[in-house]
Amino acid sequence: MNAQALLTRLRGQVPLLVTAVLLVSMFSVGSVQYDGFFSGQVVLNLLIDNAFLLVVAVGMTFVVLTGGIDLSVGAVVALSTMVSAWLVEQHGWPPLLVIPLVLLMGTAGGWLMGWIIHVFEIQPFIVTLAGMFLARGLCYTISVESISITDPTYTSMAQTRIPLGDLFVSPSALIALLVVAAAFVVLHYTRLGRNVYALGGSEQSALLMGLPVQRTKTTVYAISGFCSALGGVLLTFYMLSGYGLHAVGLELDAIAAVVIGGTLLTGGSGYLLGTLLGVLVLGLIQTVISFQGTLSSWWTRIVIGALLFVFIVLQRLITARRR
Amino acid sequence: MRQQPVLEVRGIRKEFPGVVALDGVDFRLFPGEVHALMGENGAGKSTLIKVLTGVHPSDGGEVVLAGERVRIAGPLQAQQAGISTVYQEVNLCPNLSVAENIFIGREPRRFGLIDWTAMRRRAAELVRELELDVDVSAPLNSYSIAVQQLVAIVRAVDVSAKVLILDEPTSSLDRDEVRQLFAVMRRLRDQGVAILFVSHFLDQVYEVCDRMTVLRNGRLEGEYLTSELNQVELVSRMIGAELAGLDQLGGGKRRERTAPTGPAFLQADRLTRRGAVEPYDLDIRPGEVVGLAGLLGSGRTEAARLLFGADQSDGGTLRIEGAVTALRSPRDAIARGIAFCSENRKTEGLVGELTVRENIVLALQAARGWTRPLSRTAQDAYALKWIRALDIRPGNPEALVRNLSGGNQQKVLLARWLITDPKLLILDEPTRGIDIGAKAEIQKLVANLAEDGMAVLFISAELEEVLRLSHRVGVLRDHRMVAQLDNDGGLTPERVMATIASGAHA
Amino acid sequence: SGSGSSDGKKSDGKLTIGFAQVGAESGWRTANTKSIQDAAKKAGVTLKFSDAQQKQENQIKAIRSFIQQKVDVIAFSPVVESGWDTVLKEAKAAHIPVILTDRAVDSKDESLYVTFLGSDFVEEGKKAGDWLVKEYASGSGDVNIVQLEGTTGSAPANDRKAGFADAIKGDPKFKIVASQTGDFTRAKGKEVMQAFLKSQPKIDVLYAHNDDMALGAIQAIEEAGKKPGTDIKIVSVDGVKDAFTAMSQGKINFDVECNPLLGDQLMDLAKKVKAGESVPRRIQTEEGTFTPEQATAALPNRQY
Amino acid sequence: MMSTAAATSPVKAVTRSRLFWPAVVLAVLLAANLAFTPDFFAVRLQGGHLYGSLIDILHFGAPLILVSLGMTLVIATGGIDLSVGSTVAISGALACLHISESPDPGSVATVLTAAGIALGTAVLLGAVNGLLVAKVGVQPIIATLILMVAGRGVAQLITDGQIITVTSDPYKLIGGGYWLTMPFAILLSALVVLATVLLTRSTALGLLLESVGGNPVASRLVGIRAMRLVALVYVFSALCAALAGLMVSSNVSAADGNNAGLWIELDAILAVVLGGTSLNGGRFSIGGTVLGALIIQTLSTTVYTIGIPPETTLVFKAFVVIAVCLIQSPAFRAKLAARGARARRTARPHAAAPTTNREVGA
Ligand SMILES: Nc1ncnc2c1ncn2[C@@H]1O[C@H](COP(=O)(O)OP(=O)(O)OP(=O)(O)O)[C@@H](O)[C@H]1O
Ligand SMILES: Nc1ncnc2c1ncn2[C@@H]1O[C@H](COP(=O)(O)OP(=O)(O)OP(=O)(O)O)[C@@H](O)[C@H]1O
Ligand SMILES: [Mg+2]
Ligand SMILES: [Mg+2]
Repeated sequence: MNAQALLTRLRGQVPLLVTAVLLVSMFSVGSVQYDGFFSGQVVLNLLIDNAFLLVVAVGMTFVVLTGGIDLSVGAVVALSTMVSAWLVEQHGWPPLLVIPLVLLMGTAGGWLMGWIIHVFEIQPFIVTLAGMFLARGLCYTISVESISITDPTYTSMAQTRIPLGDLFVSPSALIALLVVAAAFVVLHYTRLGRNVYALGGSEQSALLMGLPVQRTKTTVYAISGFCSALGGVLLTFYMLSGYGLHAVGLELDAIAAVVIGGTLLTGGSGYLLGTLLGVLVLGLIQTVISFQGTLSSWWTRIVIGALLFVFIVLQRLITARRR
Repeated sequence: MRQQPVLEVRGIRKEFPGVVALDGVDFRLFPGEVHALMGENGAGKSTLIKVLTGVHPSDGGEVVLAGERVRIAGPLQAQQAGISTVYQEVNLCPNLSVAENIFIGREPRRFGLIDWTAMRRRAAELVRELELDVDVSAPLNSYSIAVQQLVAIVRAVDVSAKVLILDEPTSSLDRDEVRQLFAVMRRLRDQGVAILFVSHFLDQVYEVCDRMTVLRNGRLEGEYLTSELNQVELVSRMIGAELAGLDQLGGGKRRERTAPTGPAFLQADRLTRRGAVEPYDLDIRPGEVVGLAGLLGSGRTEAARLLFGADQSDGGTLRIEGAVTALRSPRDAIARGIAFCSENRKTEGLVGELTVRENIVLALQAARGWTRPLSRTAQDAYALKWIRALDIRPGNPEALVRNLSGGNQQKVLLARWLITDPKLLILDEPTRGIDIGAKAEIQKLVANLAEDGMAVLFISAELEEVLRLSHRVGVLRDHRMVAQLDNDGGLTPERVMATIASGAHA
Repeated sequence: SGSGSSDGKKSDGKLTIGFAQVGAESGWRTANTKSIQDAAKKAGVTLKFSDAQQKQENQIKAIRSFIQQKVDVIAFSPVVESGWDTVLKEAKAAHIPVILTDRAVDSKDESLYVTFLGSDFVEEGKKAGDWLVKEYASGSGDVNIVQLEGTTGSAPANDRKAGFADAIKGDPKFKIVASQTGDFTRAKGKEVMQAFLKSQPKIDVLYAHNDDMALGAIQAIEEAGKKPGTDIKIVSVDGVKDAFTAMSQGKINFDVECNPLLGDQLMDLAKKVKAGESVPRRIQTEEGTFTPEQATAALPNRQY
Repeated sequence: MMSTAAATSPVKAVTRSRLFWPAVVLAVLLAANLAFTPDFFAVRLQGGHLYGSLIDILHFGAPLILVSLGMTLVIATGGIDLSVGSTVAISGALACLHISESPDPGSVATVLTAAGIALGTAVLLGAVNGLLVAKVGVQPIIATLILMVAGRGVAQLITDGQIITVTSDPYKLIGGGYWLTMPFAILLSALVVLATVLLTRSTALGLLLESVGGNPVASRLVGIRAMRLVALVYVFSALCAALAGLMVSSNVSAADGNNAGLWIELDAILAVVLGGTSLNGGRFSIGGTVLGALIIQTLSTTVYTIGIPPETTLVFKAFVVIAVCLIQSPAFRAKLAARGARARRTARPHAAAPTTNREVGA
């Protein structure tokens, strides 16, 4: 019976394994195809360049697992960069005050959206879309121009390279991995995490089982808000600027990463590590494109689409056959 | 019973748009008693329970818990106040494992983190107590509705509350499981827990309950000691009319009929599906009712699904009207005149958002294809005919199905398949949650359909019902068809049970 | 496959440029891309081209991958001014010179790039405004202006708006009575103009941040029964071929050119930079302004 | 939260109708415009055309209505179609390319061929989406995301990154022309809406779609060909989007591969949701969707006419969207009503004797 249990649990991981294997094969193809592709730094760059996306996608995973969606993440990221730049550069606030403030702001915004969604029973799509409008709009009310950051704390966060032998990572990448680890623990080893899954399985049942549905929902959106704000902070490190047009369409990338990672958009089923893989898939596609270096603008899009297509279809077919 | 009631409601009123579900209902529950809540389908039993536990806000009246007036805002608050509930439809999370479903919200923790090992171990222990053999780390939706019902019970019982509410917990359980459940209930009662029990099985009620409260049309009919009200009187209180005798309700004596002979409509020959049913043979002739008996999880549903193309068989042959047929989908089966009324009305049966009318015509419409719509008049005619025939309440064909009481939903599901006028009707627990008046009607209906030449495969956890209707009974055990017994009048529930127990051909 | 082979490439004497383009958001941008690609082919330069789909992060990633691929020169059109320091420092550390095209960056560290080749959006707005001031120098009544802005927050929109405002601010008779974003597209330009025509009782001048919006607005004006260029004067920026056609029909009164064809100039610059020659810090592309007459004359050999 | 269809009085029947609240919202928005532009409702005949803000709203709303229409059916099956924007761009690009390359761009035959090419391609694109979702079992959002990304590239490939300008009167008619004094686009989308209503409601298609979206498992067991239906719905959505693409490009006589239909998928989804169709699938309302699309278009027009500066447009939109949702939310109205009732009760002098209510666990 224990072996059987192990088997069922393993079966649950098949999609994850398939995704990982596909990812590795894609990397191998890239290495054969392009000079300089097969290097540890390329892999680490995936993390460095996508740290903010990873953090945002982790938050999105929570929301999607409950069967919701958060369209506001990209705009909240932009707003976070904007507020950081504005306060630090134009008002001279210390970064150590600004960063917690921005995180708090994101969390509160997310919490509020979750509250509206639950209490007034409005579809998450609309509420977070309004949140997206609001956050972007607030960016422009601060400034329509981009604001550069020259603050030493930010620049050192941006330019610090933590050596790993010959290679290096950025602090942001480490922060992102830390977030993944923390989220993993929360999802799999705390009641909150299990409530998230329950809510996604059936909200009605979760309510009747006496689970704290409202609290879970608001928390989940608050987490997504927090992750977006943190993503914004990481993006600020990355870009050293605040700008209202940062992270346009990031919500779709985040959702795509979550879904590619095997999480069901209808909620209740998915893996956090899948999201990590999803982000890597998107990043790797981007890397392949830039290594190719001969694609015109439209071919870039077509090839991104085609690679995504091949990946998704293979992933589906292999997992389907295994069952 | 001098004590103070642990739970008391006074003058509870609940209105839904267009329906008064509860109208001034009083109700008391004492510690250490098992109390039955009785009434026809749609009488308001489940609604009372939902109001009590805060799922629906009440429109009037008060709830007194241990002497204090309370306002219970939701199931969470109810649980915190010591009321543990199993609602009528299985309300668990299908995506989570059995163990999680039992413990979610109160998972054992170590250092603040969930202790998975402990959780699985304790879940396995609890499940074993009910003599259930399930893998607690498998997802809940890999189990049949009966198992899910038991898991819900295990969860509720383990909460160790002051008040335990069970809304039709036995609707798909077989005798053994019911016996085990009752043992648990008695033990809890003796520990001073107050238990509210809803069931349409009068025998069960008389076996385990001390007192009962009868509802009729959302109104309180009265509160009685079980010992002071016999079954006939109870039923007349429930339906509000005098009855000549119980016999009428029980569907009368078993019909004396000779089994039809002639070519089989459907023949399964060593039909099998790995992990679901071992190879089995089965013939069903037009005009014949074949029953399937077996314990919970014995594979009756799985066997039936193969005959409908709901699952693909991976061995054996199926002949329909003599021709070898591979059913690739339910659609294939329907095209050949087969209908399948599934046991799980919530997930596999009804479309909750659609109206009663739409749900009733759905199968017929699907068979006709979208280009040949049933006219609205025809739809209304079908809907009204079966609303009347099965006494579906409320009798409004435009009511949303998800707002109907459980029993009435079941009737809608049945109506859906009856209007397709199939050659073979597969009924999997068709009377689940149906009150005894309607049950008799349905049994009569099935018998009449068979007499008119329909082949019927009848699956029910209630053995008496199977025997009353069937010409022949297939017995399953551990996913294997162990016997087919002719029901020529001499077949008794005991003999079937013995067959199941011995697992040998009788 | 190893990283060493890029050295082999260098030895064949061919120059490799990594060019990180903003995207392909407009016909102007496409002409810009095409000019660079054609010029590279002509000059025998290996071009690593990357399209950022209007995202700064993508551009940064592209530049990183150019560094990884050890190109000889990196050139890019920044999506925005700010936020380039980190990646440019990396380029500097790898000893790869950087050329900015189209638009500058606001970095304090001047050593991060060698030169800037491109247009000045503020100047373009100013030119448009100056023309207007001259055009209405004699009149005394109010001049009601409606403005079709580019994508909110985008650099050309911000700068063309600022330059224009700056030029007309001296005379209070110039009133911008309505200003909305038309997202640089024809469809939006038409839609917004149509609304303006209904909500504004009197419109004298339309200033559009690019030709596409102006072309959309012209249709709206015509549908409202007015004559574009006569009833409502139109000033626009870019100078694409369709706008020249419209000008030759008298529908646009003044167009400020924003030249996308800087491919040849870029290749020259890159070669010089690689060869170690000194180049000016800032090179303005050759850009003119056009009146209908000039446009009619120039129309036949307009390339984009 | 729930309601039985039993309507007790005509008034209640109206307020309970799913179209009631979207209609109220639309009316309020239109009325708000009137405050700023007194002749907002004025429609006059000018040069043989109807001319006025209301006509503009319908005119510019027409493509959105079409796209939302397709989206409604997709959402009814529990799916979503992100690729509509790209399809809009591709269809416009194909049609304009064909016309601009044909020797006789002004002939009706050329335009019909062009439209045929565009719509035919759309069928193909829709079929790809449909197959991915129904047959391969890819989640709709990701299946259509593929085409959303690649499709725009394809559109640009077709136009070579340029804007293709066409001069063709018959083509101009589709999106920019007039017929019987009305913009042809309005008539065309009205026709398609009508046809779709007929198609779904006078055949069984609507019922079957709602069933598939409401409970896919049960639908399979009643013998509905869910796969085929789902695939078809994506084809339909692509067709609607392609038609919208013809309109958009015809209206400005140009095809813009990059910008045509950009972000229209979000607007379309928003229109569907505002119209009262749940993103979870099941019940759908085409009338609601049309109202939803008109609400969105009116909102843009409002922004232009009352002169909201572009920097604050989004903030304004955010508040309007939230206000609209709150008005439409039964839960919000119920809470408001309850609060009102409580206020009235406490205001009454003979309030019920104070009770010692204890909130359990609260
Ligand atoms: N959410 C709801 N909306 C509208 N009507 C409802 C709702 N819930 C229940 N009802 C109606 O209230 C009445 C009582 O239903 P209830 O579920 O309490 O019956 P019940 O006694 O439990 O019946 P059963 O034995 O069939 O389970 C029924 O007429 C039902 O249609
Ligand atoms: N010992 C068991 N007890 C309970 N369920 C089991 C057991 N063994 C297997 N199962 C699972 O329960 C299901 C039983 O199949 P099926 O639904 O056909 O049974 P059934 O005879 O119709 O019983 P019921 O519907 O009353 O549970 C299968 O999915 C099977 O995996
Ligand atoms: Mg009930
Ligand atoms: Mg069964």
